Amino acid sequence: MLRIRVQEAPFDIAAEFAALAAGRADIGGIGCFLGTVRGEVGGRPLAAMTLEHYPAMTERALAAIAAEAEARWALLGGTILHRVGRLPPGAPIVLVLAAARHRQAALDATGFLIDWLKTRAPFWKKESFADGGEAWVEARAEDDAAAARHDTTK
Amino acid sequence: MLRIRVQEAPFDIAAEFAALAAGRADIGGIGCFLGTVRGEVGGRPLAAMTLEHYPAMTERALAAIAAEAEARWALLGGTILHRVGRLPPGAPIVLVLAAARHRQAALDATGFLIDWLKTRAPFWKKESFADGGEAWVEARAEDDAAAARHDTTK
Amino acid sequence: MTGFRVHLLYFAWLRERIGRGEEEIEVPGDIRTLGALSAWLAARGPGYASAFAAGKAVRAAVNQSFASPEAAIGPGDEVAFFPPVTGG
Amino acid sequence: MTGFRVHLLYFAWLRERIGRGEEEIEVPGDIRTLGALSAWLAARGPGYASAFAAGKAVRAAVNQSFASPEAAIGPGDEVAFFPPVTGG
Repeated sequence: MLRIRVQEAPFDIAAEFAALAAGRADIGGIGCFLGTVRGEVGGRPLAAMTLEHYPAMTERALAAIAAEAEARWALLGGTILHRVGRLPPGAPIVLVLAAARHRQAALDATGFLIDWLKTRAPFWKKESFADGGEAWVEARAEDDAAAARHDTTK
Repeated sequence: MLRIRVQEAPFDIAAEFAALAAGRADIGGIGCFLGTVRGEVGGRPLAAMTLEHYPAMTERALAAIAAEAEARWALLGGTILHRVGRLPPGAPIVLVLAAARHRQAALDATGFLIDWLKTRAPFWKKESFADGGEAWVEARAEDDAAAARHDTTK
Repeated sequence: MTGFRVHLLYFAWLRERIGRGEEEIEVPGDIRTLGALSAWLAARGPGYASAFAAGKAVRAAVNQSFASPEAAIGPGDEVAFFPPVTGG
Repeated sequence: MTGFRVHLLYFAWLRERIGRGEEEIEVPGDIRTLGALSAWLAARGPGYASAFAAGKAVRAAVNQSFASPEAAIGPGDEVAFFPPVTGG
């Protein structure tokens, strides 16, 4: 089972790695992706990024994404951790970990989890600029393409 | 410039992530791979894994691998950290980090760094089994195939 | 046909345009699909019209699962409208 | 032809079979390539023979760069022999 959490608080990366590996020695590799708030968008300085989500659906969506990853790869554990609320530039937003016996499964599952999370979990980002302006982030066609890639491989 | 280190001591994953992100807010994502010592090989319990290397060449080889990754992707930083010496089951062996504006570059560079490191850096692993036996790990054809993949793409 | 009640949720800029995040609403009995519900909601006022004018850029979920305009809706359903997701 | 000196390094099971990790050695002047050096070393004794018997499974570096059997070697070179690498 993958560990899934949505929270406002920052997370402790080392603790998440340790929790995954605790009490077991069958893991050969852990793939990881950490997403952070960039400080500017097209050269326009950002004051904060606000993450909104649909709690009842998020839980189901993340569980489904995790189950799909476990069906595709022989994972020995994994973690999906997503923050919500108002986050300053540089702040971590999302952490994905995937542990497996061999590195290829760990890395492939990591890429899959973040791609699907970007396109299939009900989170929305709003940019608050330093100049006072605000804008909802628009979905990127590249994200859909990245997620769709996993439909054809395997 | 990627940070490169070879050491006997354990490493602090959170500190490595923090060092990469320190004082900058242009990073959108950090890809990561952590390799660890498995506790058994084909069901035979392992007492330890001993890592040997060729110091003068390791430095050059890792620098060349890092330079190649920087030539291929617009990295905003990265880390290659490899341990040597005698390591117990569960111990971290290698940590690779790659930071970029967008996740795909971060994840692709992470995969590239670990694939090339496995096949082009002068490290050798020896398994010490719980039953007293010892064996040098043999190179895996899959590792060569994984590394060669990067020759054809891009 | 008798109407029925649904629980509606709005997120991101749909929430801002409509001016609320959720509501319990009675819809006419001839509303059978998500598409029909969207069209009916769009006619409820300027905020709704502005939110649903975007057309294809609006996504929806019925009972916490992504759903297409042809999806059936019925009494007691939880229906959410939102822009394409941008998490991660 | 006069001989010349090279610095040799052995790693992993080559080191164990040869019984040492490095040595400074004088090689005959007609040894011009890595392949010729391997063949000459293999004839130096049972440890060397056992190490180099593996043939293709032995890899090498000249002056800290991977090199093929055709690679030229000369005075003062640092030449290392080892099995295929298994780090990471």
